[in-house]
Amino acid sequence: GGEPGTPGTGPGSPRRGGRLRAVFAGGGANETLDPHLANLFNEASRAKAVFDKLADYGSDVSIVPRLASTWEPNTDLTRWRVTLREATFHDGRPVRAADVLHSYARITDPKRAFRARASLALLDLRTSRAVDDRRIEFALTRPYAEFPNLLASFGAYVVPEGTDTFDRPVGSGPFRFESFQPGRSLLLKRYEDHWDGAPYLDELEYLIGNEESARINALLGGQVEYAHDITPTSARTYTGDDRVNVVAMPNSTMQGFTMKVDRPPFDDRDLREAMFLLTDRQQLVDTVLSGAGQIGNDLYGKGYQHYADDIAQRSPDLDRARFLIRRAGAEGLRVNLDTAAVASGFVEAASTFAEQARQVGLTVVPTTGNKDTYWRDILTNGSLASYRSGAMPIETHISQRLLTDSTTNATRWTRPDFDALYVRAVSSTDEGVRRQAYGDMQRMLHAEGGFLIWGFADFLVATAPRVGGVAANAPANTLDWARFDKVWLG
Amino acid sequence: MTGAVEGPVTEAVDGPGGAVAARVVGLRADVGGRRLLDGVSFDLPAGRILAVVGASGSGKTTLGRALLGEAGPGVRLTGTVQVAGRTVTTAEPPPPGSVGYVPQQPAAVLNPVRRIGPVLHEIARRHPPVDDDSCGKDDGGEDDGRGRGWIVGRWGVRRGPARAAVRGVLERVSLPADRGLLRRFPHQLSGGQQQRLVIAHALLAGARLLVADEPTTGQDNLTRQDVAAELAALASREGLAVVLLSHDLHLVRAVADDLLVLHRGVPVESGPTGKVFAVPRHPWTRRLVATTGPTDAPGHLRTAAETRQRETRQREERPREERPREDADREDAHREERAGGRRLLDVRGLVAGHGPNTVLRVVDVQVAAGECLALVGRSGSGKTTLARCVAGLHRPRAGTVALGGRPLAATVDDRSLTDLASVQYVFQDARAGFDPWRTVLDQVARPAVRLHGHPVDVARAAARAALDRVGLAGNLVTRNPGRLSGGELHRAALARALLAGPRLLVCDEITAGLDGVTRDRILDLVDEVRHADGLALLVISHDRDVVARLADRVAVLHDCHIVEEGPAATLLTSARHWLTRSLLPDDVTPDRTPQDAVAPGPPGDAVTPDRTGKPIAQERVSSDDQ
Amino acid sequence: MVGAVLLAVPLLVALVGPVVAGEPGGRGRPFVGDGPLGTDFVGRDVLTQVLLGGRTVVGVAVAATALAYLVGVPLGLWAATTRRRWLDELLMRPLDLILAIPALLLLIMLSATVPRGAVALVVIVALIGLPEVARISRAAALPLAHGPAMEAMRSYRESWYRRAVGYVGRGVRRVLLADAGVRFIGALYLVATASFLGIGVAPDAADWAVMVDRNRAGLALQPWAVVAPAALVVALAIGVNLTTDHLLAARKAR
Amino acid sequence: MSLHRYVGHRLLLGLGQVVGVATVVFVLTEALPGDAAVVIAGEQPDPARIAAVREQLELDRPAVQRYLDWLADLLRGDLGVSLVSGRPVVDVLTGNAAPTVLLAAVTLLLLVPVAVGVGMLAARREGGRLDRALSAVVVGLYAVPEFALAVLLVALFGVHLGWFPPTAVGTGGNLLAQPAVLVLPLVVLLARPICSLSRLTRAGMIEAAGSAYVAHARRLGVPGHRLWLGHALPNALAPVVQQLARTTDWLLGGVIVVEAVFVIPGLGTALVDAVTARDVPTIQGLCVLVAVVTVAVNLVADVVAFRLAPQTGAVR
Ligand SMILES: Nc1ncnc2c1ncn2[C@@H]1O[C@H](COP(=O)(O)OP(=O)(O)OP(=O)(O)O)[C@@H](O)[C@H]1O
Ligand SMILES: Nc1ncnc2c1ncn2[C@@H]1O[C@H](COP(=O)(O)OP(=O)(O)OP(=O)(O)O)[C@@H](O)[C@H]1O
Ligand SMILES: [Mg+2]
Ligand SMILES: [Mg+2]
Repeated sequence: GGEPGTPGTGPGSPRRGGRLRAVFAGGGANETLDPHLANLFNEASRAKAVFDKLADYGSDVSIVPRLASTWEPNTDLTRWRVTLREATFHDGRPVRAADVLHSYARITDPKRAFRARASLALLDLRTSRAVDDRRIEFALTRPYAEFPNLLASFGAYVVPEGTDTFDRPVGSGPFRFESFQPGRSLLLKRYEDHWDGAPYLDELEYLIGNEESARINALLGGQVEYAHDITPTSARTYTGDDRVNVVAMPNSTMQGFTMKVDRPPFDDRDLREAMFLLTDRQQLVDTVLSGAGQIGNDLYGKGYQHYADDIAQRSPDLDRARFLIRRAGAEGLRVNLDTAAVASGFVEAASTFAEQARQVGLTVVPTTGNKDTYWRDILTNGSLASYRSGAMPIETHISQRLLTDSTTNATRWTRPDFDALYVRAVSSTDEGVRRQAYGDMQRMLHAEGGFLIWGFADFLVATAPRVGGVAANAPANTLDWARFDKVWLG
Repeated sequence: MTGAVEGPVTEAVDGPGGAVAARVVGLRADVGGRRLLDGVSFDLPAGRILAVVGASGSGKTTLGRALLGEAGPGVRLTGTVQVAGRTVTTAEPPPPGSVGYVPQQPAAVLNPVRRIGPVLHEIARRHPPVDDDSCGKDDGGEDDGRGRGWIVGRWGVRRGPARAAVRGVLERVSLPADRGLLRRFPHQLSGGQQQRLVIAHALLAGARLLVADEPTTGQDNLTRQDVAAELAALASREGLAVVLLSHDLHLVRAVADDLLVLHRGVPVESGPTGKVFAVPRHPWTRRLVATTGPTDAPGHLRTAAETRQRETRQREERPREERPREDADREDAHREERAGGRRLLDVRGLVAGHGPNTVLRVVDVQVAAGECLALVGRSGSGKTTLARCVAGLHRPRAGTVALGGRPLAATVDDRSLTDLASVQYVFQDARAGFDPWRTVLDQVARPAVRLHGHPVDVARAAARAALDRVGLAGNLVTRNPGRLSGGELHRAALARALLAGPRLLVCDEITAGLDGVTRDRILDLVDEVRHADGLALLVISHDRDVVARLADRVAVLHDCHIVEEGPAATLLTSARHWLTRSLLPDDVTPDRTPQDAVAPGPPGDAVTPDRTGKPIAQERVSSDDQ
Repeated sequence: MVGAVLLAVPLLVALVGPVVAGEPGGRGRPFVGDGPLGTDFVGRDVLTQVLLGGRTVVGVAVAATALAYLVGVPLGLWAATTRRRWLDELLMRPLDLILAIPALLLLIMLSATVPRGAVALVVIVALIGLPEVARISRAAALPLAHGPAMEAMRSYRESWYRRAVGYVGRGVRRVLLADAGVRFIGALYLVATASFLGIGVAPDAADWAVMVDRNRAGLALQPWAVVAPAALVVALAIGVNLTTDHLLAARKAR
Repeated sequence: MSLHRYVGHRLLLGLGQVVGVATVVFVLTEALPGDAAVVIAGEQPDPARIAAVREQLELDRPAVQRYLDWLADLLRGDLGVSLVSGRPVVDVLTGNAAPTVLLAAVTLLLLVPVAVGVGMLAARREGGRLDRALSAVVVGLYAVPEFALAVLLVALFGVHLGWFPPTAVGTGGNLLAQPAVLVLPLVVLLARPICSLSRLTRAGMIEAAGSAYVAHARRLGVPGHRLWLGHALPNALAPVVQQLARTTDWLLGGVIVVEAVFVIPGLGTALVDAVTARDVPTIQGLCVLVAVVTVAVNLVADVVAFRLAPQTGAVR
């Protein structure tokens, strides 16, 4: 299609009105509208259409304020004062500090297991308090410079005080609820009084199409105007097709493999480096992503805030790889590569990588596991596994996956010195110190970490030509991704 | 040969019908080098009945099927066959509905999954009934039967005409037209009933030419008369041309205008029936004629109407005839003591039926070793059912079947090998009783293998011998059943049963479909076996001659009971029960029976023996050593 | 004889393909036109894959179908020929149980629980087909199984084999062959589904059915990756059925 | 045995079978790796969180106990609530059954005449061009993978020509609101079963047509169409009916591909989703539904089978 997301060509300049029908993959007959349960793409998108967070991720995954207009920490970074902007829920009630506290209390309720709970774990709600209707003072259990990350964390939406059922959800987001058929459709209407300005669209309808080809066909057949999450293959198929406008959102999905550093064979640093060196990243990007992505440098968060782009890009060096393998005494090593059809490209990546490994005499055997339990399985089992991750702040990535006490440490990376660096980073008010610490951590990971990150996939959506305002520089999970209040129908 | 052929032709010219319904010129049938028919020629004018007689395997059926433009597997037909002026070949058979056919084995042509009634109605709707008196509706109703009949019938609004026609036809073939029967499946009919049903089909179809292959096998005497009357009526009244393939010379004599005698597929003699019977020229014909009394008694095969009058008259007299019960009991006691305890088969208080309707109610039957009991009764009276109960193929509701004092299990599957071997049953429908995909020899040999554990080659040798004794020699038996004639299969079935070495042999119409000569040969064989190794026989037959030849005692089955039982001699000559007499009309008096024996029929009963069996006996002897 | 040709081509490819294919070459981009038949979903040469991919398909599908018939037909014939109603029920009702579980569910669940490997695959596919085979053969056999010929055989205790297989089986062979011809194709795609669920062959294996399934995404970009293997499968299917028809017709003519 | 007694007896057995299926399915589901908690955790498999969810969903109770409770509820006609959404399983069933049942019904209505017709036609021309052509087409159609057929049809008639809607997106499962969406799915659904049914019909018809009783009927002047429909067909139907029963099962629970490609929220999709989510109550509910249908369909098929073999004297 035309230049991704550039308004002017098809849609013309922004105008009000119309109903946009967007088709997403869905969770079947058992979907809910509870924003705190949001997990799938369509749930996330719906949540951000109906609700607001206090803050959200910008296009470089830095934090941009939303319902919160400002936040200041106290000196030791353990108490943060957040001021809410003037906003109202769809039923006209103002958004008050009480609503925020209720929402966070609900999320962190130990009896409920909401996804954002882990992210809000630092909050000490008992001692947090509403200063007044528009101001909240949050207490943390330890100094935490990245407090804003917490406000933006996935699923930390603000719901009206006392809400616990979401058959007819009421939020403060740009669209208000109209009707809902689980697993089929959700119809929303413009909310005129949205604090961020009313959306252009009169109506927004979420439709469900789990099969990617079905989403494309629906778009081609004029049954929808927006098809979320299409494969690189389809993107290739329809670039240059004037019926479809493909929007690519770079740096959206990290693609890689995890090597468990706490057990053979990858407890050997040389072998890990050999793996880094034998990987032909460009081939993987070309094959698995059909070119729709960038090569990775074994570091998470390319293009994100704090990303160490001063570290030289790795390129294949088979001779050194062979040498290292020999030094690790791993010639003719045979290792299983756990994979599953859980994310597009996994099987392809595994099979391509296996072939690359064969060139240096390693036998990598892709073994397809059960896709439903894949993430849990690879967290503890096996030694080499396919991996991917959506966008989140690098700090979150580290705290969730790379600290000794991280809950989802898939590489078993446990290094006291690394943990120390992290603590320094998040407890210092000095920007320079923090950048330094993040840089050091990433250098360690790049040298001998367990994440073999070969690329970053573009996130691809297809729209009808008359759809305007679909942001291109919005990695998955960031604010502008799957966001419709700035979208219009030309 | 030509002369032989001329006969009917000349007759045909001045015959009633005039128009030639069927013409056959130089018909040949070959299969694998063997010639089944050779130079058969005849003309059959409408309104006449041509009877084709001949030994079993002489080619009757082959000829009949040729008229339908059909041939058995591998059979090649040459020569010309014309039906209604139209040449008929296997490629182009006569137009549907133009030729009616009553095959030898009726079971095969009855659709197993279609109830009887609907099929009949369908045929009736397709051929609006022509003759009215029997289905009681006026000519006016006829063409609306024609016009609307099938549309109406289709939409099931008013099936009046068709219904009436069906009812009429069933009556004519003496089948009950009640709903119960119409809702049955073919397999729920007795052998004779099935045959009559097929005849009913043919009658309904209203063809111009009717090929009837052994239409009276397995019909009791009274029914036979009805069928005969029907055929006669069809020819005379409706100008139908009939080709009657039959071994039943009584029937032939009664109805056929012309006669064609086949011998090994060659027409050896032909001419007006009367003439041929009076002065049989060809020795083979003589032999054939000799086997049955060539009676010319008008009453031998009565027309249906007469028969019915007669029956009713007899029924009225029954009270007078029926003896008080205790006499019968004494009779029983008598018999028992004659059988002298050494009773082999002992059926006691047998109650059997099919579904809701009871067929046998408290029936007792005993047969001693070496003894032969003939079981007679009207078609559908339950003879086969009884036989099947004995054979363990039908589970009785009550009663016991004991062999040599030991009770037999109710079903074959529960019987011991010895029990299986000692009770053998010869099926009424021979063809249905064979696996079409194995050679006859193989199947005949099996009982010896399975029941007596003989090695295969030994069993086969025995089988060949047995088959030889029933007159099936050489490569005939290495064929599949489909390539054998009806009579041949009957004999094969008998051979199979004998090979099991039974102590009790149950023969259900074994001689049905056999010409006199072959029949006698079979009867001799059975007789021989019986006397040789004390084989007990339970013979079911409609054929008086068979009863006369074999039976020591006769039991008459009627209305679910044995209405009369006694020594064959007595029942054949001086039966008490009216039915017995009408089932075993004493036309031929076998040498065994006393000369003076005369049936004490009711007054006005026309039946009188007009001929002793002597000359026949001599004939038989003489013919046997030819 | 069209059928023979249609049958011969895929069989030939399946048998000699692996020999002529040689070593699988390197990888290019997926779904691009280089090479006679272009590349597949992981950038391999489709032609090579096609040449390599015949054996497993034919092998597994044939084995599974054969197994289903070896067990199912005797069961069906047994149920049909037995005089004991309870035995009939005893044989058939448990099979209904399998039928009552959606095939795909069965596949998913077994795939997650049974050990991997071709054997397991064959067994599972056969297991799914078994009840249907049994039911069909039973239904087809019932009429023959209760005729006079059968009674005659029972009255000299003919062996079960001769009664059920020799007589009844012979009588219903045409129906069974027709069914087998179709079921074989079904098995073929069941194999593909299974492999995607992780049973049996690898998800990127060179296997016609699997190829057809995996390359679907590129149907618009590089149709050959789907069309070539699919065409072979179709040819195989049509070939098998037309040939059986032909043979049966010939037998009947004799 | 009378028809009524047989049916009654089979229905009783059927109840047992349904419970049996439920049990087997439950066991298999339990045997599946992972449970709803793990699936909900998804890419954040934080053990603590999984444990919490498990507790919240009462998955920590022993399986036997959960099963017995479920069974008890079932007997009270209560299918329980979904683990994922907490909505009553019955709602899920009714919601997804509607489109499936509609599609299945229409498919069967079209399927039977077409398949039987094709089979009879082929049988009439056994060995001839038409026969070979028909056989080749139906077998070919069957051998073409469902999705390929679907994609082609959509590309041609849905997108290129625009005659029919390419998918059912937006109909919210109420297909009748826009009947045009039915066309393409129907074509794909028909393509498969036509093959097996028509091939079986053909085989049976060839046998029947060669039989003595059909020849007899022909001689009696029964015209062609009646001859084939009324006299030959009944004898060919027994296996066809069995296969038809299987087709019905498939239509009600196994048309995942079609449902996916055309975005029809049917039972097949619901089943796969439920398994993916390890939503045991929903799986159980769906399986009970399918099992009930299967048992009923099998019963009908068996009664027909007996009717088509009257000699068995079993049911009439
Ligand atoms: N399977 C069946 N179901 C229902 N009724 C049957 C069945 N078989 C026979 N009948 C009926 O039972 C009666 C006795 O049948 P059976 O075959 O014993 O007569 P039969 O004496 O042998 O007659 P035939 O001399 O014609 O063979 C007949 O009226 C017949 O209609
Ligand atoms: N298809 C065939 N192949 C080989 N031989 C056959 C075939 N059909 C009949 N025959 C033989 O031809 C001869 C005549 O058969 P046909 O049936 O015409 O005899 P038939 O006169 O009807 O005898 P029956 O009175 O016993 O019925 C028989 O010996 C039979 O074995
Ligand atoms: Mg004959
Ligand atoms: Mg009888």
